Amino acid sequence: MLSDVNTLQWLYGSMFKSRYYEECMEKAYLEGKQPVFNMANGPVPGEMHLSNGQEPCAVGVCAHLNADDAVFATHRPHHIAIAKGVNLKAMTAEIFGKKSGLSGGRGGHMHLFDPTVNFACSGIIAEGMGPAAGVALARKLRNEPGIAVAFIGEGAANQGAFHETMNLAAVWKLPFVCIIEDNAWGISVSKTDATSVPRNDVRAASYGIPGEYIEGNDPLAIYDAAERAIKRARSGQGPSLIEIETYRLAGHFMGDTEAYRPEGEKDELFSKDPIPKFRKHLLESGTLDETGLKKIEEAMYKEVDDAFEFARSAAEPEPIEALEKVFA
Amino acid sequence: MLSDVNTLQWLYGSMFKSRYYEECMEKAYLEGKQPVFNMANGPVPGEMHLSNGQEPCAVGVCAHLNADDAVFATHRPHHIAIAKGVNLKAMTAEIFGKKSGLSGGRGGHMHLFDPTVNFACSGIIAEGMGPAAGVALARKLRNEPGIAVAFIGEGAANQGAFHETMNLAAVWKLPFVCIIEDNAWGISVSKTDATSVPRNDVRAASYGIPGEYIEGNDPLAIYDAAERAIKRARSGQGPSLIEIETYRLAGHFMGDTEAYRPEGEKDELFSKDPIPKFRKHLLESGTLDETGLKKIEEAMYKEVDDAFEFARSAAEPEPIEALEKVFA
Amino acid sequence: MSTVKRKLTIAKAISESISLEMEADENVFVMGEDIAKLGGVFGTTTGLLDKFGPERVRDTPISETAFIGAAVGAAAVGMRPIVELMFVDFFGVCMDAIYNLAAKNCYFSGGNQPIPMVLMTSVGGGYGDAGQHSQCLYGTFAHLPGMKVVIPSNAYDAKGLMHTAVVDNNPVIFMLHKNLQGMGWLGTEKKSIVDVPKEIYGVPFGKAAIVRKGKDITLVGLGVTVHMALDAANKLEKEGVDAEVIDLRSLVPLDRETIFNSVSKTGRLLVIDDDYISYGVTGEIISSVAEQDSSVFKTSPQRIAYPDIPIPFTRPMEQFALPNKDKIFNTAKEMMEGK
Amino acid sequence: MSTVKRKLTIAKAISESISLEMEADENVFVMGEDIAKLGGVFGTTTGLLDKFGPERVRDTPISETAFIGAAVGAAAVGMRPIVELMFVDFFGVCMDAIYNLAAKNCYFSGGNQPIPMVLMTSVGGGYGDAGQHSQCLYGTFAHLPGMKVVIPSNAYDAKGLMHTAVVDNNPVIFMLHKNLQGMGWLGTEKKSIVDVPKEIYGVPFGKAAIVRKGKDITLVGLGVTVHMALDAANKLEKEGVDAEVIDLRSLVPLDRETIFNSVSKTGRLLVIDDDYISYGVTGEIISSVAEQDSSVFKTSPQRIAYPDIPIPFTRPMEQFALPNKDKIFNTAKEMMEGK
Ligand SMILES: Cc1ncc(C[n+]2csc(CCOP(=O)(O)OP(=O)(O)O)c2C)c(N)n1
Ligand SMILES: Cc1ncc(C[n+]2csc(CCOP(=O)(O)OP(=O)(O)O)c2C)c(N)n1
Ligand SMILES: [Mg+2]
Ligand SMILES: [Mg+2]
Repeated sequence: MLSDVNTLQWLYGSMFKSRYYEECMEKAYLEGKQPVFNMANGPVPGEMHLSNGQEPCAVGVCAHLNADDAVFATHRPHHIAIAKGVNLKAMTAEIFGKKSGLSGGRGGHMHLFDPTVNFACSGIIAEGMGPAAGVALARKLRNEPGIAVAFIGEGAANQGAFHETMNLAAVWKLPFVCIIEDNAWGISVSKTDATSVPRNDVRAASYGIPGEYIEGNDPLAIYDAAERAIKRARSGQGPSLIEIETYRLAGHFMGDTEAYRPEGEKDELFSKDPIPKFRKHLLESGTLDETGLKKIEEAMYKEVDDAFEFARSAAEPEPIEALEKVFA
Repeated sequence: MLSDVNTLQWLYGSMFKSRYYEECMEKAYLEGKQPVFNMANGPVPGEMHLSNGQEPCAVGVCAHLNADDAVFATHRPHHIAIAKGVNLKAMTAEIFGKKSGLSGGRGGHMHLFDPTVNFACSGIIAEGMGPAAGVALARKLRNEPGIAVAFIGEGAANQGAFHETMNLAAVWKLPFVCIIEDNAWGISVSKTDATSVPRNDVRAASYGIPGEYIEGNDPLAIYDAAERAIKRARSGQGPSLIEIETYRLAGHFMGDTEAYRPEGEKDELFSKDPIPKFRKHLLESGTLDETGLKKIEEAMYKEVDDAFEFARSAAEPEPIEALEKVFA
Repeated sequence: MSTVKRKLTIAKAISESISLEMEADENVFVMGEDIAKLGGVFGTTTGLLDKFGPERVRDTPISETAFIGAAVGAAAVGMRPIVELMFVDFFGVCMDAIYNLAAKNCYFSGGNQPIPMVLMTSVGGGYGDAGQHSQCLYGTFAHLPGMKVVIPSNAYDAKGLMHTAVVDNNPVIFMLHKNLQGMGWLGTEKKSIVDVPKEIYGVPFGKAAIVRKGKDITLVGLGVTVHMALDAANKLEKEGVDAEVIDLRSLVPLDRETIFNSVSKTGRLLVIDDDYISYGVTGEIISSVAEQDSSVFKTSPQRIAYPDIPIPFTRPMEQFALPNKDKIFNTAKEMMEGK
Repeated sequence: MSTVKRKLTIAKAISESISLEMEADENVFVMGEDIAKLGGVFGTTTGLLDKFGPERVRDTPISETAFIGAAVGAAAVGMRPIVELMFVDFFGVCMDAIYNLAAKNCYFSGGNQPIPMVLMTSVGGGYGDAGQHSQCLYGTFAHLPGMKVVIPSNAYDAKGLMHTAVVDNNPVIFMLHKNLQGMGWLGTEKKSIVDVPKEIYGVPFGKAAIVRKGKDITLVGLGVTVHMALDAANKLEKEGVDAEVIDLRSLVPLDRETIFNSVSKTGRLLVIDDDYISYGVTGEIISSVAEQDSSVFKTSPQRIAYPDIPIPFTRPMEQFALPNKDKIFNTAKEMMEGK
């Protein structure tokens, strides 16, 4: 079991940062969208998929990664981007559509690209799988360090791209890890209604690779499993598949009334919120005391506040910049 | 083990018919393409994928099917079409591009449609999977008898459509069976180079359904396995997956020089040709004597010869008919 | 037809239409992602699950290739599936099932196996949903033979076109614009919310509607751009320009005759589209007039469409790139002035 | 440039070009189905496996979504993949990787993550390969922004355009026509087999070639239709008609200027394409001239392209539907006679 204090602090801090980030994002997103909710309005238009509750997946995996390692995330990318070390100011400015955003406002919340830390995400289900395998292939061809990790949702494991890429990565023994965040829902469709097996780790057998299912949305268990898979990838033994039980504490996207959830499910999930739980664990295990935790939390508040401040005060791009950057 | 003489006769006769059909097709195809092979020439232009050696898969499965049951085949469809009872004259006329062909010459060898026996095929890898599941769904929704079987090659099991459809069929418990004809090659790429597991039956675990691998290209073993899967489908228990070891005795398509095959592979395959082997079995088991076999064979020669005769003498369509039947 | 009418949004008109078609023909069923319990992300299947149950109103896994392929198979044996591709932008994961199966099987089978299915999908941007959730792709679908392509601009047409789509024996791509559908959480063009009879009725494919008669210039639009053209026409009227506005309603079949007749009369053609400009709808409309008789043009025909760029997220860029009433007004005026 | 020249087929020119690019830049690698041991179904990668080994010349599983997606990922981190989609007709299983990833990631990343990759694919019919193996789909690719689209008509251009494609920092769709490639087992247009220098050289994108100068009528073609147009021009010459023939060479970027200048001179435009006619290349070419100045047309511009039908298998139907020199000749003559 992980005992390194720095790492434990980092895990907690990153989760905390991510959660606070989403809270700030929620507020910003709702500006201009009340009393009548219209997605087109406010400083942050379009869809908004918050990651509240899924932070353990991001931190448990990314704790093992460095800038050379590539991560491909989904339409629900903030927690992963944060854990991967994406420039928070530029990311936030991007989500606000500003000129100083990661892509000058062209991408937005579902298209965050930070090549300096090899992070990308996209809005089509399972779409990051192929590109992740491609980075892994490039690393292998060039004999460079660095592996690739694709995060997808449990719903995405029923998409063709998942299967094709797992097979390709296995045949070519690529330094690749697929992480499935099982939040039990794909928008309004439950895993039970969409997936023919209770757990996707069994699908690893289709590719002759190791598969693990991690219960409990527990950052430490995730950390351990990710370590095994990533070690395997780094040592040239090929890909692995990890499915993680996690909780989507928000709606699918903002505006989702979640009427499809069974009565009481949300309350139960909130009672298992991984962040207070991990905080408690750190306290009880004597890893950190209140003061230590508060210090981390304050630092995170500040970092996120600064990022939002930066984004809000940043300049809008010129309209005509729309025509630039289509081609390199 | 199957002992019903009628069925055994049918199995042999269908295999024999299919093989003789391909022999005739080969000759017809090469007309006008010699001495210089140009695919555009002769009475049968375009690609030609022969099924020699794969007959056991077709007959072992189709022996259990009736006209209500739907079959979707691939770019290599003749053996399956024949076993499914597609109108042989109209099929041959179609392959010759004649007006009295199944589709008036619009489809050709890769697009054989005979709705009277619910047979269809197509030229894109794994493309029949979805439609087969759709027929199975229709049967279920209407409470009608009839199941659906999709045949694909082992190479096709790495295509997204395979995965998506297996999952869908399993979640919806459709009366569906997927048959994988494992002839070890996808054009020039070996199964080992393309598929991350030695046998695709293990992939059934990804869908929580039964999977079987049948060795030896043996019509009787295939017959038995198909019986299990089809019974399951008919009784509402959902889909199954069967992979069958089979041999591609011809090139991928005509004109293929097969330089990619390891030395001696072809000879070995020919020595295991399932048709003489099954003939021998029928003789040795006392099921049929020479006279009985010859009688079947003569009938098959005649049926195939008649079909080719019909196709050759049939009228060409008018060019302008090209513009018809785009819409119903 | 009865006189009982209500103003409905397109989404409500569509869900009502589907409901009526399901009552009329038990072979009609619906499938897609989030179309059952949620009633469709854009509300086009609201209420259907309660009414018809989970067998005929089926939520699917996120497996477009499988379930659109399944629609083709079901249609081949007599069902009439209505299948939803949530956003048209997702076509890339399942285009094979659409254009190599649905669109071609009738032909490949010599007409013996028609594929009566409706593929319903949402198109368009303008609300900041970025480059994978804001496209129209009209040209992409209209270019490939074997599918009918329908784009309603208002609730009356939507309901009537949906009837025509469901009873048609061919694959119909039914494209609903997000600015028109009438979801609370998206802006909705008011003019799309119109009186809709309660009963089943049909609006034919291949008949463009002249939604405003005029003699000076022909404005051709589809879906949301029809409303922009109407707004521009009102503004032009104040400047003494009498614009005729045509709503294409379907791209396949395309009513070339109505367009040509209008341009023969006005001598001026301006086509407005929110799909990408090159190799798309605007090129086809202009060419179809030009090839018939290019001497009808009093001035060079013009087009306003989405530039050839991925759709940017940020509002200033997105709004800059979209067609709008002012762009139409300005171009039309220049055309009137012979510039 | 050296004077060592040989007449090569397009396929040989392409494999030579790829070989040179792989020698010049170790980031270039090739992947696709049957491109290694077999050397490509159409011979465009022949000899590469022996020369560069299986790491850089990779046979793939039949998993286009995965390996084209992988090309995007590899390109994003500095590789320069050349990836083959065996027949363009298969785009439906992997279009998402092509148009939602390859084509858009440069833009989405604000230019920070260009995708330098070449997607090589074979197009065209005429040899009885039926409706899923005979299409061109030029319009489909050219309509969607973010990809360059290149179609060589001869071996010289093929080699030079391939160089330009490999060194370009953007996704390039490289479309090779099966009637031109030069495989023994397919008919080959002789005029596509031309002198090719041994060295690396570039042919720029976006520069149409005037392959025959003329003053009476402009014939615009691409790929195989260039040769049909040239044949028709020779026949027209005998009738005293002096046709100018333009080879577009790339659709994106499109050389609108060369086309317009030619039509300004001749006053007559006939576009020939073997892709589907509606909402495609022909519409774009005609419109791009018309919108610039429709008064240049002495007679209505015309187009000859594949009708809006799936491609039939049988020879009489397929040949009926394809463009050919006689159709071009006849239409051109009618245009000259002002019909
Ligand atoms: C190919 C494709 N189909 C459908 C969608 C619409 N969609 C966006 S998110 C989503 C649900 C995804 O579920 P899951 O993979 O479990 O991820 P989660 O949202 O739970 O994080 C769907 C259906 C899409 N973006 N892409
Ligand atoms: C989506 C798609 N990719 C590639 C092809 C080209 N292709 C035709 S047959 C074939 C090999 C198929 O191998 P397998 O599935 O094992 O069937 P077999 O030919 O052995 O019967 C390939 C790659 C295709 N038709 N469709
Ligand atoms: Mg989920
Ligand atoms: Mg095979």
